[in-house]
Amino acid sequence: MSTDAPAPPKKTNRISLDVSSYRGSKTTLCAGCGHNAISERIVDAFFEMGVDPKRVIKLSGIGCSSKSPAYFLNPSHGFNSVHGRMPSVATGALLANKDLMAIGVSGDGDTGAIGIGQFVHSMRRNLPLIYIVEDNGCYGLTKGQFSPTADLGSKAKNGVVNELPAMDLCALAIELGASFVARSFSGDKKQLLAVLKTAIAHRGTSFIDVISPCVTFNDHDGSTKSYAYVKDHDEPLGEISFIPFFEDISVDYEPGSTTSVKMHDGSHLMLRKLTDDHNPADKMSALRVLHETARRGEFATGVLYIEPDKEDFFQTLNLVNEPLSSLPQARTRPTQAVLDELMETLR
Amino acid sequence: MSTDAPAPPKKTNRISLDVSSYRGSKTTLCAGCGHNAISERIVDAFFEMGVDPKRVIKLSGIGCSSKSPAYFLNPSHGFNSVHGRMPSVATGALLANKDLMAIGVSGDGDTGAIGIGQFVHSMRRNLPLIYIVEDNGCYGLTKGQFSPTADLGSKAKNGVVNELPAMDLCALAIELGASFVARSFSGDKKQLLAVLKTAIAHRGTSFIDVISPCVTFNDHDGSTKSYAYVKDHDEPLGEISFIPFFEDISVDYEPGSTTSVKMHDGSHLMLRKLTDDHNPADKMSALRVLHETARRGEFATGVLYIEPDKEDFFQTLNLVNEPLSSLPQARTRPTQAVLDELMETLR
Amino acid sequence: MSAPLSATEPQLSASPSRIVNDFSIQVATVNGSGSQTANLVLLRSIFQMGVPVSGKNLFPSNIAGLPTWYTIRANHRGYIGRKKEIDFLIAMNAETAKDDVMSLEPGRAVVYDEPLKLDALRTDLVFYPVPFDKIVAEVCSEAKLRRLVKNMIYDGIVAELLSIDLAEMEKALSRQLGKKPKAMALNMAALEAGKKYAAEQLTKRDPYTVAHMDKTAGQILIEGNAAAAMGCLFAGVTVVAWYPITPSSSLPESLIGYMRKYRIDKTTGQATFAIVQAEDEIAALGMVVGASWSGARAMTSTSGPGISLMAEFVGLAYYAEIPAVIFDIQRVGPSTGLPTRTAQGDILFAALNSHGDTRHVLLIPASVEECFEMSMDAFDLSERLQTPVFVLSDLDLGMNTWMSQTFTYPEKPLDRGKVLDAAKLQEFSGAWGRYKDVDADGIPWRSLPGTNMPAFFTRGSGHNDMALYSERPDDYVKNLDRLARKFETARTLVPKPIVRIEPDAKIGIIAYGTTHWAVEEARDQLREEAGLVTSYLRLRAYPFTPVVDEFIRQYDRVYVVEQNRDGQMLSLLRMDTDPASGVRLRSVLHYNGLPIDAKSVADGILAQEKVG
Amino acid sequence: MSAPLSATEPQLSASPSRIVNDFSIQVATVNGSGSQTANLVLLRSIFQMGVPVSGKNLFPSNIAGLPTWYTIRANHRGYIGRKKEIDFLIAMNAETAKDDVMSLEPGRAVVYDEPLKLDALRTDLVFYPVPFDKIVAEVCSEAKLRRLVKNMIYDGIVAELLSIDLAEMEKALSRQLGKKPKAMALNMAALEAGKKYAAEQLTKRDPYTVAHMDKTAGQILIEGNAAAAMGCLFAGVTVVAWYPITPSSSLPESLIGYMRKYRIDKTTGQATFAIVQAEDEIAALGMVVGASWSGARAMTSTSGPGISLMAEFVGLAYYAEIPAVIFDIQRVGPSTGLPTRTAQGDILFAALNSHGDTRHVLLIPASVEECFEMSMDAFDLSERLQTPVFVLSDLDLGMNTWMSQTFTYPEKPLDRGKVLDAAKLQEFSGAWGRYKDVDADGIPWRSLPGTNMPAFFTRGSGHNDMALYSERPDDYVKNLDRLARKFETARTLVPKPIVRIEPDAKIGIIAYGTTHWAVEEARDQLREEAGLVTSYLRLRAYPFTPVVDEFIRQYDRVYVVEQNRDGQMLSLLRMDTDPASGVRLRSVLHYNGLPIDAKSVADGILAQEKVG
Ligand SMILES: Cc1ncc(C[n+]2csc(CCOP(=O)(O)OP(=O)(O)O)c2C)c(N)n1
Ligand SMILES: Cc1ncc(C[n+]2csc(CCOP(=O)(O)OP(=O)(O)O)c2C)c(N)n1
Ligand code: SF4
Ligand code: SF4
Ligand SMILES: [Mg+2]
Ligand SMILES: [Mg+2]
Repeated sequence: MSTDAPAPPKKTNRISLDVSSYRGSKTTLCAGCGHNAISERIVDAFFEMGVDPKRVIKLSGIGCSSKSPAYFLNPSHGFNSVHGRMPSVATGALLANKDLMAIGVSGDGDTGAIGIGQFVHSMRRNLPLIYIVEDNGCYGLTKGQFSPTADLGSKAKNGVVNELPAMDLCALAIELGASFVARSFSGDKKQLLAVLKTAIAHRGTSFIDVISPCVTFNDHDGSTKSYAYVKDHDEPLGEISFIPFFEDISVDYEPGSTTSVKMHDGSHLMLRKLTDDHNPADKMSALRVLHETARRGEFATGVLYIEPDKEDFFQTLNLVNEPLSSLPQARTRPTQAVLDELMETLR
Repeated sequence: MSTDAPAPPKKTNRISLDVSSYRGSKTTLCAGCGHNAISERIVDAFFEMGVDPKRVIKLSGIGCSSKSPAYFLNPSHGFNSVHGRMPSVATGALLANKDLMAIGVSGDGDTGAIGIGQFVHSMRRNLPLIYIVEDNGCYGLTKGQFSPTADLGSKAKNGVVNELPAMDLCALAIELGASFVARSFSGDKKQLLAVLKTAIAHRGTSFIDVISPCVTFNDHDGSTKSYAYVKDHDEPLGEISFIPFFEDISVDYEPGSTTSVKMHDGSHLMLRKLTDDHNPADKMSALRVLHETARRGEFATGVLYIEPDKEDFFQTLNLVNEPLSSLPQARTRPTQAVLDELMETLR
Repeated sequence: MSAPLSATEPQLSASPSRIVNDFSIQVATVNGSGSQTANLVLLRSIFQMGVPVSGKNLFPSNIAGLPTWYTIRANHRGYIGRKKEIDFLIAMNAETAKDDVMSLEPGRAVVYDEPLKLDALRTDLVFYPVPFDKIVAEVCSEAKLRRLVKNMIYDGIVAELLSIDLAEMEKALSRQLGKKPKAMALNMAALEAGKKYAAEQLTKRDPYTVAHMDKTAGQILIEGNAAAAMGCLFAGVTVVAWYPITPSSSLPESLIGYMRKYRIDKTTGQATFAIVQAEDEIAALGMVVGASWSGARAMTSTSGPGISLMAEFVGLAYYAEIPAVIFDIQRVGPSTGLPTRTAQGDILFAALNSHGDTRHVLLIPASVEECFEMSMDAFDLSERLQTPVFVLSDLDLGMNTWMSQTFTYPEKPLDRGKVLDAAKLQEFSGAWGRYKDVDADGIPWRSLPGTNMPAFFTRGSGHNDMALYSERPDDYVKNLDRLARKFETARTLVPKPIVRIEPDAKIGIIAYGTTHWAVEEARDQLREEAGLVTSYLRLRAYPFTPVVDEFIRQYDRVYVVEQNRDGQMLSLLRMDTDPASGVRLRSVLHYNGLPIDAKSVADGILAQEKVG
Repeated sequence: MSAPLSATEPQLSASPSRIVNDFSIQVATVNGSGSQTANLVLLRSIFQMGVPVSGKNLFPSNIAGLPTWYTIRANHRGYIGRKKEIDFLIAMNAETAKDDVMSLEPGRAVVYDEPLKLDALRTDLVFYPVPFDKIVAEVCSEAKLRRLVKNMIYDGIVAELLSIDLAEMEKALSRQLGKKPKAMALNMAALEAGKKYAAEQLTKRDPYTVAHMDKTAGQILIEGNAAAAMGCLFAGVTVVAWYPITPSSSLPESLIGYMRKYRIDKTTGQATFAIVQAEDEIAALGMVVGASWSGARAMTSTSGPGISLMAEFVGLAYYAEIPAVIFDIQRVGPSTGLPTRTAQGDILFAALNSHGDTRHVLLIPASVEECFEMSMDAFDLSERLQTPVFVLSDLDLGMNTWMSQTFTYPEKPLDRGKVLDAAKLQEFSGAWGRYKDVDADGIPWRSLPGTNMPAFFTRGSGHNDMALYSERPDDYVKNLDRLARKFETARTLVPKPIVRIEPDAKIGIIAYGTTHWAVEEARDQLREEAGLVTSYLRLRAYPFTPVVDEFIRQYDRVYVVEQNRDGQMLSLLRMDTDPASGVRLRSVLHYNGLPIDAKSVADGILAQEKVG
């Protein structure tokens, strides 16, 4: 897997903020927790993309992972909601104000167990939401029970073996119609950063399953979500590079081995394939890769599926351009004449 | 699609009951509702398989479909539970008494909307449950709103067009690990009967999505779940014949075109393929067929996936042979010595 | 609001042989048979003649083929609650005809389908046999339409027997069928055929008739759910998330209709609202909470089962102080109970909803007019108080057709509550804190995302008044005490009870919601038939206002009348009003799933008054 | 059960310069630092010396690195409730050290990590600086083990300063580490090093010491959740479905341990139980309902948020009359509130859980012994009454370590309730009906699937007493009235309150659950310090039994002491007991998330007694 560090960020970004405007409060997660690394990448991605933090909302359910929105983007409004229900809260928040950019952080328990229903239905709506699952195969905050993404046969710290098949959230997301689906690893800085930037550039729902080892309860031998195991079994689908719309560098590449995806905002996603048989524009090919790597006990990471121009839920609902939250009474309360008309029909 | 009627049932079956022991109360569903046809096939299947109705439990959530357990197998205990929660109730009932045979009836709203979470997790456990979704693409009992299985672009009676992609419950069931997955049509007596018999013979979870038109709210032009539309777009994967273990007829067949699947109880499922590219033992091939037919706006019906010998949840839990519900106090309340031993460790 | 007690025209109902404008008609049929049009035409035509009416549909929990009873009450005094006795039965359903007939009081009238031979059942009733199939065959050639048209025939029969103007029926019919000339013609023919048959073949032998009055001038007929939807429209709702459930569905579905018509931007054709059919009630309330949190006026509508599922989010919204308008169109419990039967059974569960210490604001409309008004109040209160507000309607109010004066356009502007803006931020001069009680009313100032105001992190109760994470005991207590203070503020803002003090009253009555109509009528019965004068307080909201205590203190015995088994409002009163008055409170309960009627109230009170 | 009031050894605490066996030790550290072993060793060693103790862990809602306080109370009179003041502080956490020290009363003692220089903070305390890193470096070569071993050093220090036998510590330690000789040796070395350092470098200047007593002979130390799990084990539970949540998880997790050990069939190695970690609480209760319906003894365990999610199924089980044992280990609300803080805040929500008319049986254990016994009662009552039964424990009882006499083996056999078998069916001679009240106690006879008994169809309330579908008003009323009757039967079966009448008492106190311990102690304080004698009734269940009414009637003022903001039990008492006594009831409330202490109770009562 790729381990080279991301390019050192410039002092200030295109909206002349420095990185400190993207940081959060001090983490209360365990030292070494994968979730902390993900928070750092989120800070980098939003900083480097020059997103105005005041436009961003951070949402989560409950869990160690769900605590992490407090550890990035302090200038943004945050909402630590209830267990497994981040998607509905994010949906409502976005419907109220379509100008917002939403990042939702969940866990494999928060999403795979109690929250699987809201996950399923949020994938169908294609609302502009960056949906991140910090996936450690266990319930960290409640002290390490198996979650639905724990692999069959994976061992818990107390030696108990998981007896149920793992659920592959990426495969489900693809099956359910998510328009951008990726898997990454908290330890792969470069890949994760590129994936996050792509999600920021994407219009519609981005689902990102980030394998994020729990050093306290699931980092031992016999666990298939330990740092060691994941490092050994990470199968990157290819080299990812992301060129934001505001950096119009014309990169030349050999068409054969590299695919260039034009994002809705004009950014470009460059995918240099390592495996030929995967086409990120084709659901079936993405599913095949997932099934085959899973059979081999490997994690296929990178961009699994992307459909940059799919209609988003705002278009589906044909909303006015202004945020609904800011519409004046004149536009939301009909006139006396309307009431009279209605009364007439009932006389 | 195949329309020849099923073989006329004998007067009494192998446990010398006649068909009346398998009937239910008079239906209160609309005349012509697909659900009624499914109830009739359930009666036939249990009668012809000679299942003791006293061993059967019937469970459901809420909906027109969920009412139907009252319309078959009167001698069996029934449970009309709460909306979307049939799977958990069935799971508990089976854990309490592994000798029971459970048939759960749900609807596309009951399972696809509020109940999708319990559906997902029940598919993972492979408990011996026959899980039937009577799929009409709408909420019948609440007067016809779109359900999550309504196709994109399908028209409601009032002209409103469905704007969300349909969820394919069969594809999800396969993805999640169900060991027997089939789709059928309430109008295809022969196929549905064979599928139901296979489910009765199968050990583990059988998921059956039966397209079952709602004549009152979803049987008009523009609906993709109307009788007319489904008849035109039904794509049977092959001729299905089922030979129960107690009828040891040795059928000869050309190996090429027909696959024979030996069920766990010794019955045989014969699949004469119409399409070569589908292998019911291979998840990916089943998913491919579903995706391709869906793209063509067709319904692939028949046996999609089957894994006859997968370990069931009772084995996973290593339960005693007797039903837990019937264990005497002597086997469930430890002795005084055990309490003393425990107290000793706490002194 | 209250039934007009004056101007009862004695001369009208004077002669025993003639009972004018004071009776109930029941159409016994099966659902899915298309009788709804005929029933509404009947209801409307009487209404158009100036006679106060109400229409109640008693339907089964299925879609077609099961017994259904539609009851129309005409009453010159304006009583629009349910009347227990049926005076005029139209027996179209073979399955229930016998029971329907046997349950009538002597002297009542029965129109029935001839082949049913109901006249053999009793000798003390007036029977009108009608060969419906024969008549319908004559007017309707298309066999498959006959089942529907048949219904218009009984309207014609009734028009003749009760002397209802055919012109009014025609007018009412055209409202239903609008511009469908063919259907109009067919139905009119059926009406006339029915009237003709009655005129020629039946001799009037029952006392009931309709006569013109002036009691409905300028009034409207509407269902509570439609009225509530209108209220939401004029409340400027912007985000609606719902999940279908009887008897709530018709509220969001009416709202969808209104919004599509009146809330589409003329110039762009775009929507100034988002309505989402969620995957379940948990998601529906989650969306509402998220939407309110980022500044929308958001609502959901459901019934009991949904309220149960929403409990966790309700608690979060209470503690995190997020507005949410929740309509609960009550039905009897539990989930697989009787979804088509009415009740006032969610009072305690809604008031105390969710785990931990919680108290919620309840608004309880009694009329369609209040459905309209309280919908607007609900949004204003919810945003002002930054807390969930429940509107507790019920199946009887929500799904049945009620007479009402026309609704008045709201003159007070929307109250969006304490939302931080640049000016307000100035005032705080840098010291703004999300949960600071700067106005001593327990209500803090909130900032909205995307408005360039200072951000904060929303959590349940684990925060200090700067919204920073805190597990400190003192922060927690401070938080809870402020929430309690905020509830006291709510007490001063919710709709006040309506009180009718009778100087010479010996007892008091407390009721709420649809129970009001039965109580109004029962009070007249008690006064006129038992000489028992009563004072009356109608609760319209929780928390209770001080006048409730004052009212209770005035009477030794105060009867709390409600439609549930456990005396839920009485319990809430015992919990929250002066304990010294606890002994004065007594229950009159009605909980069989049917709307409560005046007689049950009067009898319930008299029974207890006898024993003293 | 109650603290021994007799035999207080005055001579022990006589001399002011010496305070023996009556003080609290607090270890301030961070979670994840492995101090738990050291704290338990300290607790146990005092316990083994015959001195009554209790240990309470105040921990944050995260996994590692945040402030945690472990408090051990030693009290010769047997008070094991929380003591407000800390007498002996072990300050290991730099982050909180200052606050911890500043909050002490004068004259108290502080052991601290030398570099923190806490002695500079105050002059009115006894300070014991200890160079932990230096000492640990000497005994422990492996750097990465030092963080853990450090904790044993303070045990050694304390052993010396409070004269706790090192032998007892060794014994306690070996219980923890069992047969890990290497770890034993290392930790013993640390203990001794600590003791040695204290002996040589510190001079005892505080009054606190431990002296041998005989108050703990034959007693045990256990957490409430473990005790409840044992109760379930001996109740013969067969199906368990749960979803992890603090503070409940340790109940099912202890149960898994016990079941794996004692409920595996010796011969076959197969399990006589099924334990499923469900996908959420809705599914967990759904599985329990399904399992109970087909004859298993089934249970789930959760906390407030789970109770909110379970509400719909709870209502179904109430109406469909299906047993279900639900443990609610209460924490403060709401879901993103403080999951690691204790409360008695789910009383009303549990008692009235779900929409529609519902009333539920609550069992409320106050001690680990009652956790054990009431777990068994819960299954018997739930199966006998065919209804859900809540066991309302709390975080303080469930997760903290309590002293108790050993549990007694249940002599009465399991009560599986009214389950139809061939013999009983005979008695019915063909006339069995699922919901017939043949015994006039409101409890019908049920048949189980797979037992060859007659089948029936289970629904909510839409059925007659033959379990056939019915929407008839009379069937519905019959059903609801029987359920109410059944609740009256429950009243006669639930555990009775424990009443302590003092002849010369002027006031009464009512409490329940863990509040008991503070009340017991507060009653002594009131009598000894304010001359105020009190009578006391401890509620153990809902519905209330008649003795509650009798008790309240005896006193002008009855203080209901509870750990919530809204006086939830007082509200329930106002609802359900004689309204004439309503005025007598007053609240003493404690709701800061910490376990209630005696002083708060005494002060709360005295404050109100002053104003009279
Ligand atoms: C309704 C409800 N049930 C249970 C819990 C307890 N709980 C808190 S976090 C959590 C699981 C967290 O696991 P995951 O989402 O994987 O997050 P992680 O801690 O592993 O990052 C659970 C069960 C809760 N807070 N609310
Ligand atoms: C918690 C809850 N929410 C909503 C309802 C109302 N409801 C009853 S059936 C139903 C949908 C039924 O649709 P489906 O499962 O497809 O069954 P169908 O009637 O189409 O056969 C709904 C929403 C309910 N009973 N309970
Ligand atoms: S417990 Fe695991 S998931 Fe939670 S913070 Fe620690 S390492 Fe991370
Ligand atoms: S409404 Fe539709 S689904 Fe329901 S019974 Fe009628 S036809 Fe069947
Ligand atoms: Mg996790
Ligand atoms: Mg359906």
